[in-house]
Amino acid sequence: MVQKIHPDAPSALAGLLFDGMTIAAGGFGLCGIPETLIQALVDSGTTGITAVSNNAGVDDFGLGKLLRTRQIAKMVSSYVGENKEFERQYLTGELEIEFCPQGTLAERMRAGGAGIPGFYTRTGVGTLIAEGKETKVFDGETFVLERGIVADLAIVKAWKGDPYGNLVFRKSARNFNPMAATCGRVTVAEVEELVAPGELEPDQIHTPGVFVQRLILATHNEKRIEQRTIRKEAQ
Amino acid sequence: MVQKIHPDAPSALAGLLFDGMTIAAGGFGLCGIPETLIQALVDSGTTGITAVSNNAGVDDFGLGKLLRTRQIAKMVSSYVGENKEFERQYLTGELEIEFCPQGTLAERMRAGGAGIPGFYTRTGVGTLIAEGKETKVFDGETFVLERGIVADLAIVKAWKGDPYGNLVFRKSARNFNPMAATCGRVTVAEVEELVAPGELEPDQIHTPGVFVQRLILATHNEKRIEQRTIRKEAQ
Amino acid sequence: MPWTRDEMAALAAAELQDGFYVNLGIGIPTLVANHIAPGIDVTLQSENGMLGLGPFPTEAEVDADIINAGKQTITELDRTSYVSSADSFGMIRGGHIQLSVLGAMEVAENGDLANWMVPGKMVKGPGGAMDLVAGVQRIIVLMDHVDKQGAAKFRRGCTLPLTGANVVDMIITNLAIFERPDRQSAFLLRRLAPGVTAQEVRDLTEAEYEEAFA
Amino acid sequence: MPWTRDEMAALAAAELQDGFYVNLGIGIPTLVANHIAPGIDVTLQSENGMLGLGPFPTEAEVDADIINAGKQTITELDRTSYVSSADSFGMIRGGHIQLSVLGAMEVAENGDLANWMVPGKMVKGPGGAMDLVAGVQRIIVLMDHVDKQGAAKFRRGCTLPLTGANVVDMIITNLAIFERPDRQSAFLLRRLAPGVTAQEVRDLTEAEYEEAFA
Repeated sequence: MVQKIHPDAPSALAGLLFDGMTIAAGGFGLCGIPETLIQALVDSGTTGITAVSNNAGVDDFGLGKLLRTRQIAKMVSSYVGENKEFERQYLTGELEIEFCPQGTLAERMRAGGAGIPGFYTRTGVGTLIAEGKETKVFDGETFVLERGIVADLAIVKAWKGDPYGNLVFRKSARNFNPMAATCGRVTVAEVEELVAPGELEPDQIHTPGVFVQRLILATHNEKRIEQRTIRKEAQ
Repeated sequence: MVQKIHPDAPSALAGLLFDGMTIAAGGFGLCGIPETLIQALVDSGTTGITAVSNNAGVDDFGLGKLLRTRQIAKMVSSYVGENKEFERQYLTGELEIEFCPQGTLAERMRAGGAGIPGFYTRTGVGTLIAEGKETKVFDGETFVLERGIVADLAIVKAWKGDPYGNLVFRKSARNFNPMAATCGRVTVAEVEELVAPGELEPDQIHTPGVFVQRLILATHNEKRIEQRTIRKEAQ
Repeated sequence: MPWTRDEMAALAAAELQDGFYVNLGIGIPTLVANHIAPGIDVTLQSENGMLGLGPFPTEAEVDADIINAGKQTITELDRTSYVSSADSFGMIRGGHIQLSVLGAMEVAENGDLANWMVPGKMVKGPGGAMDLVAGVQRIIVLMDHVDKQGAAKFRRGCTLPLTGANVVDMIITNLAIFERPDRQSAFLLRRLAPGVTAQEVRDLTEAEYEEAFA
Repeated sequence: MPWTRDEMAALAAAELQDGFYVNLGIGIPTLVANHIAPGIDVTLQSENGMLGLGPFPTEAEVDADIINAGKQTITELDRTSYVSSADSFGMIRGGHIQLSVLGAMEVAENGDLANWMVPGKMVKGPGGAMDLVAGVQRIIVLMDHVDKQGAAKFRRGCTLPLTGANVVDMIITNLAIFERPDRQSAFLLRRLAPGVTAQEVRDLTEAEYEEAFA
């Protein structure tokens, strides 16, 4: 059997990285991001990355780490609000950004992974997002053509994974991870817990192993919280 | 709270049926088909139905029951091989059929449910299936435009369901049921087991309750097997 | 006397019907959840992939893996389910969510909405707002009647880049409520805040509308 | 002496590599699973939504909810996962399955495949075959060299309606193996069944091909 489990992140990324590559990453905000693999990308020094990720992290966490080291040349994202270094690089023209509505981005990643090169959506019709894109009328209503995304590499974070690469995500940390896993020519997963074959219930596997070529036990699980909102105990 | 659980299939279908309507049904072959709701459709006498279903059942089971009573005017299916009454009606022109490759059918139902009126696929390019359909070249390769499907009613079979309409499917009985559930303007589910609120693990719900307007406890669970293939105990 | 933010949220909450699936935007719209009437059972959706949002957690309940689209920590209910973001926007784009309440910089009399960018300022991106206005069945905007400079926010046409074209069904400001029966119709002024006159609203509004008090 | 069905299946099985995800069509292709070499770990996919197919069940193990795309009862393995049919065809259409072995009525020298309908006869539908040939990375056809009337099945062009255009990479018949390095190239005759001559194959084949024995 092909050994999918690697001893660490550098080994799992070995041979996959090159300057100018496209990398899709799971996560929403700082939730469900592949912290261990992002750090390994920082350490790799790979530059000119096009990062397909809903958000850009914060200054010192998430993809923000790769922005600080200027390893990212372009972001394909829906929202990048929480990052000062991002703002600086964007305003000076060092960084290119392709804004994509969140649902369209999720669907573009799913489509790329499912062999669908383009699909039509109502989202963004009549706005800047649709400028320069083809439109088409279905049943009297106008839709815009959006393209599937295939990445050279996808990095995802899961809760549990088995040696076959089967993955289970936890709660809202699932977010973009399943689509990212499908849209990578190669997909590397980091998991909080490695489990034995057969431990994952076949009906409850979110990402089947066919989509995951390599996996590691995550060593960075800080799971930083962006908006710690609390209610009073008494309420 | 809106009561989604109905006492029986006729009550769950009350007010939803009309002649000439489009009904999407889950199931693959005879596996995971909504047996109870199909019987209720037979009893309702609704005619001129366009049935969107991967298969057409067999003569006396599954959608075959609705063919026998000539309630179905048109099938949108990928494979209809196991049904003599189907063949007779088709050859005499009583029944219209729109063949759709299986993966394209699954995706058309998903697309309809997800607000995507059309998508491009490589499947069927250069074949009869693509005739009369628009094509488009992406990156030098030709793809055919396929349309999303929205049905007036979707009927699905699940393993477990809770009062919120959250559904869990069992093994390969999942098949077309999740997509059918999303593509109905109204979706009625029958479940083998009704469970209490909170019994379904939030990470393991296959179809969230937002897609299910009504549900019943299934009373027909024959689960007929089409190809009973057995290996010798000793093997 | 203009309505307070909480009163505006309560007015939006009055639009919720039993059994609705609802997506509440960031900011004032989140307050709507505090004003849902007894007997009205509503399921809140968050576009990152959570259906059935509970209240904020206690200190002990905080879980970094349970957040809403505003990246706030949140809790589960006995109805909660999680889906991928693709499936979550399938709910939204597919028209399965009955109502969304959003903030706005500008709304035009034809229902255009602008709430995502100001040219010349740093653009943070549309997030999920464009998908919500394009897919959710009914869109209610909660906003101040005028901006900080006193300029009308309900206008003939939006001056800012659009989030969606012809997508707004109801506008609740601190001064008035506008509504239209469908997206082919003009907005009607339906209600005034206590002590606010129709003439005052007319003076602070650029959009054309008709008066048809409820 | 022509190869038997089992020998043909074994020849196809020799094309499997360790770690491959494979979809086997109905009929002779299912026999391929019986000939996988020790040390070669292959995961079988069934397009109805099952990844990781086990053997047929014993009488006691039969479960109506566990079937393959041929509607046969089947069993699970410790790697098995179930997905919806949409997600299953996402694997297929997205190119995540390395190899599919299918039967055929006709194959053309340009790689066209016909295996789903005969005009004038009752048409059962394409099922998942069109998706498989359009999406899977490599397509191997297992078929008799000639049809029941003795007519060549490997032809200049298909006479029957196509399942896919330019999709076949390898043809294993009871007489010979044809292969091509890529989909821009012509087929090469790579191997003959024991006792079968190159001339016999030439006589029973309509397609143009080159001889390049392995």
